[in-house]
Amino acid sequence: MKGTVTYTIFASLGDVMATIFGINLFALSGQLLVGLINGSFYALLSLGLAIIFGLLKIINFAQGAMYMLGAFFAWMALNYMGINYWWALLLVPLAVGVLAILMERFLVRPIANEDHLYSLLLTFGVALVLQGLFTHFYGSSGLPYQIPAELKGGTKLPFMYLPNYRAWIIVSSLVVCFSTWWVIEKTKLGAYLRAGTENPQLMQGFGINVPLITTLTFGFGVALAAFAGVLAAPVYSVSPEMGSNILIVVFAIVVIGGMGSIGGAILTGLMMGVVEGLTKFFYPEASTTVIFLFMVIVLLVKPAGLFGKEA
Amino acid sequence: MSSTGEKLRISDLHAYYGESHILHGIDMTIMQGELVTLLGRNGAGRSTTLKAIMNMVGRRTGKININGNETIGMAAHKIAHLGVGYCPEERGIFSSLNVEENLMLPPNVRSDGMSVEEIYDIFPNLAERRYSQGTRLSGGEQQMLAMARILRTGANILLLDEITEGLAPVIVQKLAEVLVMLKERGLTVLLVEQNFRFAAPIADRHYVMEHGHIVEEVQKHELEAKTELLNTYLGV
Amino acid sequence: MSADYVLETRNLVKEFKGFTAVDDVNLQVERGTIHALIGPNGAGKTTVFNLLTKFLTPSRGTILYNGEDITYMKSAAIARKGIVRSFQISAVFPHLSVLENVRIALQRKEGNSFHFWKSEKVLQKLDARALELLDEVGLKGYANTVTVDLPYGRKRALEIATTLALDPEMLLLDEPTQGMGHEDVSVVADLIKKVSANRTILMVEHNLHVVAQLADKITVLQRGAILTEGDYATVSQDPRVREAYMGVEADDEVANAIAAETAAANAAKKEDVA
Amino acid sequence: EGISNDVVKIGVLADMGGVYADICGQGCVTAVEMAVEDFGGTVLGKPIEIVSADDQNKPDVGSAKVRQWIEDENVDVVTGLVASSVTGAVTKVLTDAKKIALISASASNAFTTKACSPYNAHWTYNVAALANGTVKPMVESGKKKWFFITADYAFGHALEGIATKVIESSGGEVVGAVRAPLGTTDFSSYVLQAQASGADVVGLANAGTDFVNSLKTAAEFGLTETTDVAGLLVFTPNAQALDPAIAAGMKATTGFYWDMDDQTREWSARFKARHGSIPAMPHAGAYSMTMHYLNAIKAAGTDDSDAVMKQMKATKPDDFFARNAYLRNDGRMVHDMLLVSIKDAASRKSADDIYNIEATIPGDVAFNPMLPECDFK
Amino acid sequence: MIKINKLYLFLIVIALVAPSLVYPVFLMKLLCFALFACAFNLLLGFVGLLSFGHAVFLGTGGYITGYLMLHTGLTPELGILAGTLGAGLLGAVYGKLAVKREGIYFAMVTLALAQLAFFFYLQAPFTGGEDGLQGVPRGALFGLIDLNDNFAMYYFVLAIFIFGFWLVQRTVHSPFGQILKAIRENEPRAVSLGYNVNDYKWVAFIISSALAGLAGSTKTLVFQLASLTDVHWHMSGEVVLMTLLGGMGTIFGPLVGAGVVISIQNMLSGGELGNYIHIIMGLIFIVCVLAFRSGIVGEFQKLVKKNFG
Ligand SMILES: Nc1ncnc2c1ncn2[C@@H]1O[C@H](COP(=O)(O)OP(=O)(O)OP(=O)(O)O)[C@@H](O)[C@H]1O
Ligand SMILES: Nc1ncnc2c1ncn2[C@@H]1O[C@H](COP(=O)(O)OP(=O)(O)OP(=O)(O)O)[C@@H](O)[C@H]1O
Ligand SMILES: CC(C)C[C@H](N)C(=O)O
Ligand SMILES: [Mg+2]
Ligand SMILES: [Mg+2]
Repeated sequence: MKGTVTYTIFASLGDVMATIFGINLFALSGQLLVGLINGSFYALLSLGLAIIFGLLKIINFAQGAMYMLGAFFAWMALNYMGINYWWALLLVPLAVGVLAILMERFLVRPIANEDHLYSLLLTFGVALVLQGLFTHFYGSSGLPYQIPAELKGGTKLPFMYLPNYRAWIIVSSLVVCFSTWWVIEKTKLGAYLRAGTENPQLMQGFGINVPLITTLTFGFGVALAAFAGVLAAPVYSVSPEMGSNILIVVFAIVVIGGMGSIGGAILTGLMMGVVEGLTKFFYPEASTTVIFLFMVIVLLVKPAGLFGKEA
Repeated sequence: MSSTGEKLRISDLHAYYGESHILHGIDMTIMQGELVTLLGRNGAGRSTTLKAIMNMVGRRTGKININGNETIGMAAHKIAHLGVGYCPEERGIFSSLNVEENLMLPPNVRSDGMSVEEIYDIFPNLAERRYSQGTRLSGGEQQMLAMARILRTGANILLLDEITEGLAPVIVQKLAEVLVMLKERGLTVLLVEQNFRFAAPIADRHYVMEHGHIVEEVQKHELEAKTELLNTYLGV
Repeated sequence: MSADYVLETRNLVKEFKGFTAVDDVNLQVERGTIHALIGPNGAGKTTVFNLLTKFLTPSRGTILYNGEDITYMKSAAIARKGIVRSFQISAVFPHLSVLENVRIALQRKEGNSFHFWKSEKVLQKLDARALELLDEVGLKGYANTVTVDLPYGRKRALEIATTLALDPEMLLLDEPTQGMGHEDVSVVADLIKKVSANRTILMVEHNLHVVAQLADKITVLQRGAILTEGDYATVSQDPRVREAYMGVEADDEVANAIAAETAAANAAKKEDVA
Repeated sequence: EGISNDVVKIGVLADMGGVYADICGQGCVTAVEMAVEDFGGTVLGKPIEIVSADDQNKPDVGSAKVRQWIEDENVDVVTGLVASSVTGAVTKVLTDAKKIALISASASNAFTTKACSPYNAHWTYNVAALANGTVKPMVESGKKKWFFITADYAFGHALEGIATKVIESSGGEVVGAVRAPLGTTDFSSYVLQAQASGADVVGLANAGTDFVNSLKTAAEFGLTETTDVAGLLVFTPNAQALDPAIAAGMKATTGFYWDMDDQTREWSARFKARHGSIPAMPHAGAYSMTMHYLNAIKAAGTDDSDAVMKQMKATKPDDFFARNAYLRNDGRMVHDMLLVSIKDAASRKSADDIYNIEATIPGDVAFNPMLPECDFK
Repeated sequence: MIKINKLYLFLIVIALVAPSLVYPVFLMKLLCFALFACAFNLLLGFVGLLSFGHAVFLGTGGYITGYLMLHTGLTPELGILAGTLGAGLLGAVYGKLAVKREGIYFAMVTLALAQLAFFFYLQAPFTGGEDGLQGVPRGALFGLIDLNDNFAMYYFVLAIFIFGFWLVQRTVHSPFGQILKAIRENEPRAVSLGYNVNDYKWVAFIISSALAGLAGSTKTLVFQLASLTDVHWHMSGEVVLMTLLGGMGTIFGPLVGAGVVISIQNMLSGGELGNYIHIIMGLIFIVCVLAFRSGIVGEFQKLVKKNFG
């Protein structure tokens, strides 16, 4: 039996479609891969949120705006300074990270001891301002950004044409996510981060410069979003709205995953991308809502989230 | 800077949590190798005194000289590096780290801290549970871990807040031995204690606090004479 | 006649990933007594407590309450059956008045807690009972104080008053005197004594003075298992207990002090009986 | 009767900061201002005043504003009007109050069909013109099998629906369609579905950023190489935002192109000097219809809505925008539309040089005939 | 006590004469949003729950009322009642889910649930999608009073607002409100006293969502339109802003906040500044959070306390 299926698949490498139970397997694989690409963005964004949440206990509502900023900075770097994509991929997250550091220092820190709902509202305000500013100066139609020449073209897979740039998105974001995970879970610095998350004051007492670590962590978490923004610039149009659209979905993902662990944030992000891809294939009408529905189910059966620690 | 003289000198220390003024001008001096206790009722401000030394309160004024360095304007994270080890009242064990990670967490501030073996020797429970998640330990085990953690860093000025709390009498006795041993090694200890019976035999001196003031200083040899006084302050 | 047990455990076991924290414990708490659980650190006392109050589920064994199997009941259900646990963390409503604190507890039985259309004035009829309870713990004079402003020991007393408002049949106290100064320790100890009338109390306590003064029966746990049981005099003379818990060379002074207190306590008890 | 309240007040309702801001936002205000200035600033000796407001593309915001304009501020006419949803709500309010709506940017053909009113004047273009202009010739040239990627809301549905009718009546067939929510950023799975459908043409029944994003993705996944992709509604700012390599050769229907002749270039240069970018079709339409409205007041000697409307329908608009134009009794302004194709990078002389004009589509071919029930005399 | 009563009397008199001084539709809008903000404040200010998706209840009330008024010819009071109940029902479902999480998670869950509903309303045929439900008739109150008259409509809206406002006050000062207070003060303790805190939060959530629905239903009648704006997350953000700016947990804060925000929007929507609306809203958020956490009413109360208390 097994052999027959394999045979069928190989035999159909031409234009015969491989179908099982009436499902077009090639189309399905295509959608899965596309889902993984989206999942890469979700993973980067929810990882950034998780890192920031870990140390500062705040949800950075401006994370979407920072993602938007990443894309815009890449565009501006190219158009005003002639900085190409590859440099932008390195420099833009740094620049946005620096902005984030200023934001942490002058806006977030003064209210660090207040109810964390305030920082949520504060970052929400920042998001509105940033989005408003870019709409004001650049309009809302979106700006074009070219795919870098090195990554133009694509590879013909048996089931779809995979643009090289999309492959690059998956690879680069997985590398970044995994490295981040490794640093946090497996190194001494990571131990400081994890401990600082729980009791920053005591860590200070042990002689660790927690405010510095906090600031840098905030910067890094935001830089991840900016990195995602630069990655997104060539494939989605660079527009002021791009951040708020994706952020709410990422929030749902965070609720599903549960902020319990760094690895959890990454995995949930990728997983939800795939779930969305599958939905687009089987029942496209629900593709906008499927992640939220998934969240509802998780809330019902595992309120703390898939990777969350019980309260 | 003398290696034998004053290790800690506090003058006119005021501390605040937000609006509330907790310490009202504390003065104290501790010499090297001394073990001094801070006595007082709940809420007298003893823990706050330790926290103020560590710059962990909202705001503080006055002078705090540690090992010859004025620290009132110093960032909190720099203080430990002057050789100070702080064991907080609420233990502060990290749940995202296991026992051994917790133990290894604080950076060494000096080179001659206790070795891990030595520590496991004193607290066998910890050795047994070394790969357990930090906060899965029992209350008393967490207390041991909190204490062990700073012994490892080589700090030579120890600020210890209620370290016998929740410990079985056997362990309390062991701790007393450890403190005496540390003292003999030349470490300086400022101990906040409720358990007067624990503190009395090992301390060189006692400060008594009330409402954020130091109201009495009692030398070891005066204990007997001042028992009455202590009783009225502490309700022993 | 066999003794009247409020609470019993049979072969209670709790394992954490291959580590046995509670090992085959058969505990019997007699009605109307103060029963203390002591033992070295990590012996499993808190775990037993958590099993009894359903914060943890047993790996094996049964828990009986008034003969009824409550092993798998939820914690809220147990509270309604009359087993109430007090916490170490300051368990008060800080910005409500002392009176309101107690009233919140009394309100539950009123059945009007979901009545959002009524005026809160309907709650005034609970004031009398609340004041009574406050009086019992010596807080009557503080009824209108905002709770944050109470001294530590008084908060503790308030917490107990609130707990009593639930009219529990059985109280579980985990280290009730932890972190208290001597003065407060004796206040709280007296209070426990006082409220133990018509109730059963099970407590974990490291303060041997308190244990000696209060406990009718003591169970000593070690490495998850029961080492020995009995009244203070018996237990404290047991060499195994002295080695594992109290320390071999228990300071004579302390020992004497304890002995004296025990004697006094026993004397007092006898007077009560007479 | 003269001028009510001794002033002609024109309200410009547009999207000042949203997704259509570049299409008809501040630019529409500028265009109306230019019309008033060119007209001389007064009519029948009374001043002409302009008020403007942001509808944020929200029907409730727009209709509340217009209600207030009429009830509280004596506004005589409302122009601009972008998102069809807003326009629908606003025209209801205006009709109730017997005030004229001059619609420049909305796409829906409802305002002259099922929601027609004697007080509506719909200028620049509509979905029917788009379908007739772009889709019909393609089907007739042999591209029979169509697949749609449609913006999942009223506008997209309308566009897809009317295009489908055109396709079927021209002998083509629609082999499938996906509905992508407004503001979708990732079109890749829709593009994959389009690819799998085996269609000759993939029609993009969307607009603005949706159009740009879907086309980019189509190019990225190689769809543009194997299949024709047709943008059904392309505004110049969107065309400018696209990489010429992707967009080159694509055909589109438009009501106006700045570089058509000297007349359009003259006006467009003035507009660009004030606004900073070349005019998109709604800008030109806004100018044209304001001008026509003011001329009608002058001719009628009053700003009474019924009289002015009658006058507007009686005289043919004729300016750089309105060619071979007349305002039909149903309120549809019928004029020549343009079939354009997007230039490749090499043949562009400047950033603004984006279209080749392929053909002129006569108004009566572009717009559907009037419905009898909407024939307001 | 007497002072408070005098204040109320004064406010009511102002409310009664206001429509002859100010454009009544503006006043009605203000009252609708003030009611919405009061409903929201019940959750945020008195239970400590930040719902970031409250617009969904405003919109749901509006859609239900709009649909019924358009298609069944119900009288306005019944239409509003239906909208209110519908929103309360949705609140019951969403609340049940949301109270499973706390703090920031609660905010995210409510936001996500609201987004779910948003997409549903966007696609569902009966809402008219982007167009919304247009031309909703105001009808005649009890079949008697024609509400097409702005003045009649105004007094009807005022009555609804006063009822809603009263209900919020009553809830806060009820036996139920006592428990809410206790939960906000020390949730674990409330649990240990045997209160099933999630049920209490849930009931509060339902009351709040039903009142938000009432506001939405009323608003739909006033503007004769129900649209996606009212279910969009921007609207949820706006009500947070109103409450924060006015003073959360205060009685009059939501009213003042709604007044200020609506007025600012009104001012901006006219001129050049329309562009800046999000920037300005964002800045107000930032300033409020950094320097002004008690809001206008809260700061005012502090001032009074300092100088006269
Ligand atoms: N974080 C804080 N914020 C505000 N007030 C505080 C804080 N921590 C302590 N206090 C107050 O400061 C005073 C002194 O507290 P401190 O903890 O120093 O007392 P203590 O002598 O150590 O007593 P305890 O036996 O309770 O530990 C008390 O009145 C306490 O309520
Ligand atoms: N959740 C858990 N997972 C793993 N081990 C646990 C867990 N909880 C407790 N333990 C272990 O079980 C043992 C018993 O713990 P328990 O807290 O019951 O002790 P205890 O008698 O209350 O001690 P103490 O007097 O120090 O409070 C300890 O060794 C502890 O490390
Ligand atoms: C401006 C355009 C893109 C048309 C708009 N979407 C409408 O609904 O009519
Ligand atoms: Mg203390
Ligand atoms: Mg314990």
